[in-house]
Amino acid sequence: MASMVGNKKSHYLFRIGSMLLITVLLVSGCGSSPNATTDKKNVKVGIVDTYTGGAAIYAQDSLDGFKLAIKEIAAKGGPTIEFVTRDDEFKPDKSTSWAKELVMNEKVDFLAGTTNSAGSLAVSQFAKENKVPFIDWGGMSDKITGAAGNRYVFSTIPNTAIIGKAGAVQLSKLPYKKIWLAGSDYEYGHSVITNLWSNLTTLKPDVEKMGETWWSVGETDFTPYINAIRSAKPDVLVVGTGGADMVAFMKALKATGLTQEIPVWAHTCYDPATLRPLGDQAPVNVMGTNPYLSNYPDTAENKAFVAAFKKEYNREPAAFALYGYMGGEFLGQAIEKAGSTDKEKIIDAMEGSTIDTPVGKATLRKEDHQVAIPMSYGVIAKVNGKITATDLHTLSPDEIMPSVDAILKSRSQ
Amino acid sequence: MSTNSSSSLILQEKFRTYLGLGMAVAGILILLAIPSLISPYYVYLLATIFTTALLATSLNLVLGYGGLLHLHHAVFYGIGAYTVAIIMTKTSWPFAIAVVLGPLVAALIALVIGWFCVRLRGLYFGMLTLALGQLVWAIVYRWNALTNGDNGIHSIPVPEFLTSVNSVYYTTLLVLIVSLVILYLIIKSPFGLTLIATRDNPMRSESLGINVKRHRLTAFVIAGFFAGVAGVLFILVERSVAPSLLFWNKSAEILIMCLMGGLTVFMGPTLGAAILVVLSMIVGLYTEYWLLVLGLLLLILVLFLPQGILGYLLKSRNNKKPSMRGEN
Amino acid sequence: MLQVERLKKAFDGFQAITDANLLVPNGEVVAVIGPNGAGKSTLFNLITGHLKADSGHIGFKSEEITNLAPHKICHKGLSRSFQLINIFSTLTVLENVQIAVIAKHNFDRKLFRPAKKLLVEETLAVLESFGLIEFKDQSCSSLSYGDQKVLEIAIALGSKPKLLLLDEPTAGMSPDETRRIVNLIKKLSQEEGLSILLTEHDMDLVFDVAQKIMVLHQGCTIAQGLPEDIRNDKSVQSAYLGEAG
Amino acid sequence: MNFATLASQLFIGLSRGMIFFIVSAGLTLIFGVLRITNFAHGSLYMLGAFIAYSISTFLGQGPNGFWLALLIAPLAVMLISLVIERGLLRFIYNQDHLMQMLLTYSLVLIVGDLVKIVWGTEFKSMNVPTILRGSFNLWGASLPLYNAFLLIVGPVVALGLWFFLSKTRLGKICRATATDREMVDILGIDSTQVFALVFAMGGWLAGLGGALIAPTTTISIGMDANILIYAFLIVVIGGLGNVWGTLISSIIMGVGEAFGILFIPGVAIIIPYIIAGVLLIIKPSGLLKSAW
Repeated sequence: MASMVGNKKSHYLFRIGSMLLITVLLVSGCGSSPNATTDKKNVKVGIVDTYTGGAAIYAQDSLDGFKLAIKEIAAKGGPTIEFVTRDDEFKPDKSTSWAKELVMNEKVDFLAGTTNSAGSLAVSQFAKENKVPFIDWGGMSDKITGAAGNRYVFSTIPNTAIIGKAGAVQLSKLPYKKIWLAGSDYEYGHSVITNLWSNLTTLKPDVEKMGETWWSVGETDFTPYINAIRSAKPDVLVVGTGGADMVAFMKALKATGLTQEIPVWAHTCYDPATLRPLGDQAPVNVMGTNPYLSNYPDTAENKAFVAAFKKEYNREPAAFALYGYMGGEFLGQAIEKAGSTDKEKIIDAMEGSTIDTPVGKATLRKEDHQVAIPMSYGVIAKVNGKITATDLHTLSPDEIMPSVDAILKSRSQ
Repeated sequence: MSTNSSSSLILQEKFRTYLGLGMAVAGILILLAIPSLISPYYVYLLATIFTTALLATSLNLVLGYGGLLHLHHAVFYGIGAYTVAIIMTKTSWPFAIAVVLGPLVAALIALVIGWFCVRLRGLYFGMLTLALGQLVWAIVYRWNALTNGDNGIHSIPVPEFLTSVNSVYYTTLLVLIVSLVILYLIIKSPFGLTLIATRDNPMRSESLGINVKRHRLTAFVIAGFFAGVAGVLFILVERSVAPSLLFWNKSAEILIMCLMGGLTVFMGPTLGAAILVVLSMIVGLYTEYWLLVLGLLLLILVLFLPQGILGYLLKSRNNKKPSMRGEN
Repeated sequence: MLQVERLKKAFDGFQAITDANLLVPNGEVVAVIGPNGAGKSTLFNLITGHLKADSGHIGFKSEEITNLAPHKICHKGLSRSFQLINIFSTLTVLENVQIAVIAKHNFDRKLFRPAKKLLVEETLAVLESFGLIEFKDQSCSSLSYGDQKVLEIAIALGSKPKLLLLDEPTAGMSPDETRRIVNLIKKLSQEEGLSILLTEHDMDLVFDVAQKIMVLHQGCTIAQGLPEDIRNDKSVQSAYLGEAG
Repeated sequence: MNFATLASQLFIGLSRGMIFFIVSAGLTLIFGVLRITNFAHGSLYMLGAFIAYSISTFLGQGPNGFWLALLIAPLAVMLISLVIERGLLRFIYNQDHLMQMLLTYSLVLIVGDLVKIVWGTEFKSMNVPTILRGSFNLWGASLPLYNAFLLIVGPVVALGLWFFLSKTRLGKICRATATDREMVDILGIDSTQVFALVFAMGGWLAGLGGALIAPTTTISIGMDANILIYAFLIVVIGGLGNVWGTLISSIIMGVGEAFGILFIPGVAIIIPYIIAGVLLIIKPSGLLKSAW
């Protein structure tokens, strides 16, 4: 059977016709039973998130937080919230594809997710066009509730605008003038640094940018970057990085001993997700901000949350668990307040609503649907032989939220 | 005896012609009627399949018919999509220009990349397509001002009449059919026959006066053009684009589609695209381990069904009938 | 028709062709003979542009064709067959020859015209003259070895050359099949006036068909002339005897 | 920009190149002898890192843990490679490049998810052994000791490979298989056994690369894709199947990146592609002669 291409005897038309038919039957066969039976009394949330690859850890945390929230709501006699999950593999085109499947087929009332910012933006576009509310608890881009924000998008995760402003507030209290900016070469890194820098130049006009360094996501060897920055001798190195890069970067800080000469700022540097893998190899003299720690703030609410989470999943909650948890709580409260499962009414109820969270009061701002929660700042140091976050303070939401005017202006452009 | 069998053969041929025509018409009729029969999600899914099918078929022009180890075809898909996205969001040019430029820019990039690659053979060709393709990806990923970086471009405006699921469906269907017809004509043209000849035996082709490199480059550019067309369709279907569209694992996905349907059968990639898109959807409903499933599926394909599903079906059909040519 | 002068080619230090000289007059059959490893195939590959010469000249119809790309050389009217069967394995017999005809007419880049009906008459004529017409719709890989070898030559003829190069046209063939090839060569030469350059191991065949013979030994032309002169040439005898001893 | 900066950056670039070399050498060997594009090479590297992590954690993250991990993890990966070769690859040696390539790609997908199932999604980290911790001073620039260690390991591996390939009978057979497979068959050597050996060795090198990089970085799913792109670029630049070409291109890549980071830190991400693009346009078939 040498020839399949050049074989003239069998009839092309016949062949093509039969293939076309096979293909058509195959694909239309799959679409024959779109019977998603939904109990209309319950609200159904479709979660699109990244459950494969390097970012899977965040999706798992936020999902568990969300599950805890809806369980607590139901236990208190509140509305029943159902959910289904879909894995987008960190690919934005998969995110929208699943979002469509969830809305059109699964008939979900709400969408939620997704760790990939590009995915969040793509889903939020779909949400807007189809009037399906979308709770973003994974994408940190400031565009989601900023320039690309709309009535149907809510964010229960502090975005890069907030992180940047918090960092700027922290740094403005310190004497550094010559600043080197660096980060992972992707949206999160760029956005944190851009926001931080614009806020810092407002708060402290005499700062000077010495240069910028950007490394690719997944970089394993940070020594050439650190060595190059060290030779420029800035007062402080400001870093926007996250995920797996964060741990590797901290290791390189320790190995090169950079922080003995130059202090470093990085968001989530003292997060357990960063410090736990590092063990006694964590560098000191690294400062940063953090939205949530399981031991800070040291309040009864936080302790209760940690205990409940631990009981359920046998591990301590990380920040993303809080974001998912808040997503569930805001939704549950809004459904109750709206007294209906009508999406528009729930949106109205969610706008500007406030809930109690482990970190204090959290508000979904009416104007931009961005959650406002306090944030801690501190520095890593060795205390009694143990490397931990010290000198922790709280920044109130008022200090770190971007101005509503600026956001509305960016949307109108 | 011989006249008898030959006349019955002619009858059989005629019958098959009509049957084939009938089936093609039935298929098209079903496709036309489908949006009113199934839920919008499946209409959308079909539009995705059409887009992907065009992409895979365009790859197969160089891969299956040209025998070139083209490992990074998604680049041209992405370029086509990004061209439209950038024109529609950053300029005030009309949609028609964006639609025309999308495939043309893709073809242009294919010309540049192909110009370097056709000088090499076999694995080298493949590795160079991969390297240069990744270079394009890195530029798209990094050029924030133009492409918005890894955030991608979203809410891309398209004309009002192209926004509903059904109109997208019919548009992609129409473009797919037209493109497939053109690609089919190309394969059946002297150019296509010569392309197959350069695949079977490049050295012999050369000594018959065929400029093999130029021929391959032409095929590469044509494939790039149609990948660009698919990229334009992608924009219609999704109205957003991100750099992951031109990362190398996207290209691997297309390769698997071609392999799954059958590299030597014209409709193979279309079938492969349909199967893979549908399967990823169905598997994704039950598990987050779609990639594991895909890996196992690919393993089975390579080991037991290297000629692909359609290739296998055609082969077994031809084997069942005693071949007419063997009697001579 | 074809002149080769002082041609040299080395591979990784091994001098394959040291000094090759050759003249193919118009309308004649010329044979290149020589012991195994004398460089006959290399010489052919140099003439057809598949290899690049280190130095020397190849002229075709008073045109310099040294180191031109193979496809350009073919368009000048020089076509070849190969020692090992070198056909388009997934195509039919008809298509195999059709490719050559299409390329000859520069139709190989036509995109929107069915190939099925293109230049079929001309192709069939070639098949006819080679006795392959009955197999025209068969896949070429289903042919017998002898028929494949004939097809090999037919493909070369498809590009309507002025000069035909045959590299060991009867290698591995039965006596009957060899006879067929001999007749074919004679027919092409006598009836169509084609110039032919061939290499061959079968000396009977060479002295039967060739009007001139060139002897290549260790990459060097040691004799060139009429068959009877070659037969009596001392250096030729020693070259062959040397090999035998 | 003073001398100390340039010198220390050169030093760092060289040590970066060593990891590239160790991983790419395995890939290029497989290229050369088996003529297979092994997409799964990055997965083997990732397995090396994860196995090293598990061994080191099992032994309490102590200094012995690292050395034992460095010894055992590559061997474990070698064993896995052997299973892959004997169980899967050897059935497709007479298929074309594309099939072989897709088979190895299927392993990328499978290993990726299996690692997630076995090790979970959390970021993993293992410690640098005490003796290699901290930094030393070079012309006024302080550099991590571990990079110096890599600069020793890299040349040792290169020397070992050179010794194996040109001084041992087995190595000579490998080289012969790379250049002329038929000849080796004629000599009565079972070339598929050579394939198994080379694939296992390639796996060992990938595993070694993974184990070596493990203490300096985060061990996470996804590290396979990153290294794979580098290794492919390096192997193509060096000349497919040429180990020494790979050594040269690894160093070019490592040092080139280090200086790129120094001079154009804003767009470091595209430096490897620029290096590869320029070199390939100048020498499309690689710096040194391909093995075949």
